[in-house]
Amino acid sequence: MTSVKELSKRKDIFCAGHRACSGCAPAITMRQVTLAADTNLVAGLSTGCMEVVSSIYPYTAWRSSFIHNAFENVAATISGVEAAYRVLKRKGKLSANYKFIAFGGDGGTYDIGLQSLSGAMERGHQMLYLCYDNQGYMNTGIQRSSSTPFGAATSTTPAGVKIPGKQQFQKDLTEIMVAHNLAYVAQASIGYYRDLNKKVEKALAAPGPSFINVLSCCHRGWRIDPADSLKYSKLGVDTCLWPLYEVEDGVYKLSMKPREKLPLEEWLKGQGRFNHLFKPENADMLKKFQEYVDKKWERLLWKCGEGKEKTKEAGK
Amino acid sequence: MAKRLSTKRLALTGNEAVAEAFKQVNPDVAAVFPITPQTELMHKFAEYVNDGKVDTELIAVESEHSAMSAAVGAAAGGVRAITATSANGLALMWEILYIAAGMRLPIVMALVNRSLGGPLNIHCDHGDAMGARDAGWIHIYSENTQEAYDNTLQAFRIAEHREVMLPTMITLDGFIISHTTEVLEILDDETAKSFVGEYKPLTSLLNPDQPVTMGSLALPDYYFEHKRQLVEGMYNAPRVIEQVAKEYYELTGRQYGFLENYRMEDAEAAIVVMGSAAGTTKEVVDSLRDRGVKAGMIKLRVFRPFPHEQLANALSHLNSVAVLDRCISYGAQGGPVFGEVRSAMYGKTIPVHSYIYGLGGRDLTPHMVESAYNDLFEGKSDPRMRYLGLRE
Amino acid sequence: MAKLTEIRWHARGGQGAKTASTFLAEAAIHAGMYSQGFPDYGPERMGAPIRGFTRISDQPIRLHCAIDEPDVVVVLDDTLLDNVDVCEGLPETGIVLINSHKDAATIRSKIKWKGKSLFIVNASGIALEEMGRPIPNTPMLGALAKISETVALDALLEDIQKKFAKKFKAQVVEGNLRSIKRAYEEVRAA
Amino acid sequence: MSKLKGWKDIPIGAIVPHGGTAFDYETGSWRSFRPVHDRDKCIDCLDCWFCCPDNAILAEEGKFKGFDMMHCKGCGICAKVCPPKVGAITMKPESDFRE
Repeated sequence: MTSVKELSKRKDIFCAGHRACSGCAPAITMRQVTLAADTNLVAGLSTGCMEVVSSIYPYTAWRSSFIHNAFENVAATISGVEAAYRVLKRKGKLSANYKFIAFGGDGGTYDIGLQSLSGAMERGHQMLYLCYDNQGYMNTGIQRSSSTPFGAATSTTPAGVKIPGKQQFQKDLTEIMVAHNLAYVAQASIGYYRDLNKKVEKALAAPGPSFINVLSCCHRGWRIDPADSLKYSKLGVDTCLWPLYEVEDGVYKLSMKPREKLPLEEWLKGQGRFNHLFKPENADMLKKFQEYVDKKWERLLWKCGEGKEKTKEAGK
Repeated sequence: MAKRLSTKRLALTGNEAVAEAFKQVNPDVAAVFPITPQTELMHKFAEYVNDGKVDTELIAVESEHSAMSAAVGAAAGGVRAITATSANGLALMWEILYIAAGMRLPIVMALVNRSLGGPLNIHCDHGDAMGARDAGWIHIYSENTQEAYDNTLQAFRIAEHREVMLPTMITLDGFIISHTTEVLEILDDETAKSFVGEYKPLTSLLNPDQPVTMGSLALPDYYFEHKRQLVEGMYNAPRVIEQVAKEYYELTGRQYGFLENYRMEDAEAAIVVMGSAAGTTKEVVDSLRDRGVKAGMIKLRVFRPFPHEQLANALSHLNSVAVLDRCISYGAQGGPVFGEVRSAMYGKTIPVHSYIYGLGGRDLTPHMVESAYNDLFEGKSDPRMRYLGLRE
Repeated sequence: MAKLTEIRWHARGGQGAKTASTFLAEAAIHAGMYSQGFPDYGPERMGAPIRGFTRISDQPIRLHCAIDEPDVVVVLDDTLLDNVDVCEGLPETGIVLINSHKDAATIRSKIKWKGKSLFIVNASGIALEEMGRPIPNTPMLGALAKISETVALDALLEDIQKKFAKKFKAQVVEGNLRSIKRAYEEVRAA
Repeated sequence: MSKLKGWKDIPIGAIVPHGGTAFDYETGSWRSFRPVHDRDKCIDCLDCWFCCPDNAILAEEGKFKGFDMMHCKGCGICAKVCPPKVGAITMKPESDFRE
């Protein structure tokens, strides 16, 4: 793992002058991930916040080669570039080495881009797919995605009198990617950036396609103070809603076990999108959410070989 | 007569003919997904890949949307990229067709024409290509297996020309051409290769000396200018299409242009048609001529860019014209080709009639074509679309 | 004036009519003629009645439509005669070739056509004896070579041999060639 | 980049032929708070550099060097990631620095 001091000697790939919101956590994710690459890089982005803020013609925040195609097809697009690379190498027409990273938000990854992602991973293109998961379609005005947490208020799941926010739990995309038998799969958070950095380096060195799902708060969508973007990305981990783990060759490994597992409320409170959950009439929802998180956490511990006797039950 | 190089005379289907041309071109990346009636084209090409006859990277994607997306990625990576599809496959690509053109990537695609449904139908009509007529692609139609092969080779030269830089689709009628074994004369591999030439990309993501951003977001301050540039590519295309056809003629003796004028010199009435129906129409013209009827035909080879001026000149001496469309534009005055032809004829007083034929693979027989000529020569006038081979 | 022969094939899916219509076209093209071979495509699977078409000419062929008024009709399965009007559009001057072990009178009674040139050959029987499988398409090509001016037997044998040698064992190739020759000899006017 | 170019004068395909041109785009004017650095307290851990969404913290030879005020949007993340015991960065209203 490269130290921050060493990294600071590198030139940023995702450079200043992009037009992300002040305090944007996904922008930090883009910066840190591309800094870790440290090689010739082709980055691709699905349509979304990070794409629109970084490549407004005639400006580009990308110092590496960069391609945007559409919302749902960044994995297929990078498949094509990677195939072009392989053929050029094979024919001796290119001497430089390249790495490939496809970036997508949760909308472009969990939802509309899932088919393209699954196809590219199954075909085994040598690329890292990195999802910056901010739990909603933030670029289009904060609508629900299948990554939006239970209870959250979004533009399409408002905290109504009859239906208070989103009624479904998050899709577990990381698990879906584990089922693709990839060389490397990991869950990370921008709140734990040293862990993220380590994982990106690992993923880029993996012999085959890799996938990292990074919790990257959107302060506008989560309705928090921009300066707290990292704090809430971290609290997601500390409450075990978003555990940090990695799966190499099918073997689960917990990256970090919180010293003290915080109650979910610690993450929920202060986020405007969950305000309504603290009303007395929604107490059941809070309880249900906490139970869900506990169960998933126990199951993960069991998968990572850290489960207690009783958690073995949970794993079944 | 142009000099004729050594050629090989084969018996191949339209799909095999295009695969043969692709084999000779030996593209760098092929993104493929099956759909009837295109499927056999890529089967054949996959055989070439797996038998080591080409050194193409074959990406067997999970949808046509990803096929076009991967082709965009590959072309952006600075290599020659191809794909092929039909009907619903093209419809699924639709979004990315515009992006490929907007990014000025010279992807070559074989489109085996098939109806779009519903109801579901796997047979030929031109509704698929017509849906994509404004996507910024060059569209070249083929009458038979030979033309499908010839057009494929020429497509690379046209698409990749520096002043054009537009993706190009060559079309062949589903089943009628794609699955019909016919005589095919092919160039020897070396001649074909040198005709098409080495690919040199204008821009590449894989140039370590110059990282580039492709697919940027253009706001109202620049989007319009980028679209105007694309129009310029289309404006430049005719010159290039003609130049490429001329060189191809010198190699093969086979003549290509925007139009094929068949017995038009002293014709009094003519049919304008595209694709395989042109052959059947020629037979009808001959039999009418045997009876002293001055019939002519114009086969339209290139639909985009549309040769308005050439067509208007070719039709200017006639008494009447019928346009046969293998596609309906619902709610319009006629089929899409009709609309273009009538627009080209603006200011002239020659009546132009719209006929729709062959939807969903309905056979176009010589009798049907003859009935359209009879209408023209009898001076029957009907401002509405008419149909050939439709049961009332 | 072009000399065009149009052949329509009738069979059940799986009996090789598509292949036969294409083989004949290929053989004709390789013998220096112009030809087209194409089937009627549909979702029909094995067993359903299907059609195939072959055009052969000494001039380039421009027609691209189905054959409604054939010069020759070839039927690969005589059970079709009960429910398909195989001779539809065939003029009385045309030719009909049917794969059957039945006698001429029985066959005549099953078709509406009144022309003279009806031929019968037991192609399935020949195929079974020579190749161990009752696939009638290649022997039917042999019979067709005898009764029509489509492609010469030698040209057909040469073409099939070249084509099959790439794909099949010598035993299979030989069996096919023997079947073609036998059908050529055994086809009879009915 | 000030004057908008006509269609004949821009590369085709909306390609941006050089990397990092966004660096010329000023985002510093978005700022309503400004980070202020205390050299005496700073331990040069560079977490602020690593976590700045806008690459607006300058580092040299592994040490904190200053802010890039042309790009700093004033989010305050740097002040938050600065270890609590260090507290080398504080956020001050931008108006304090303007005439």
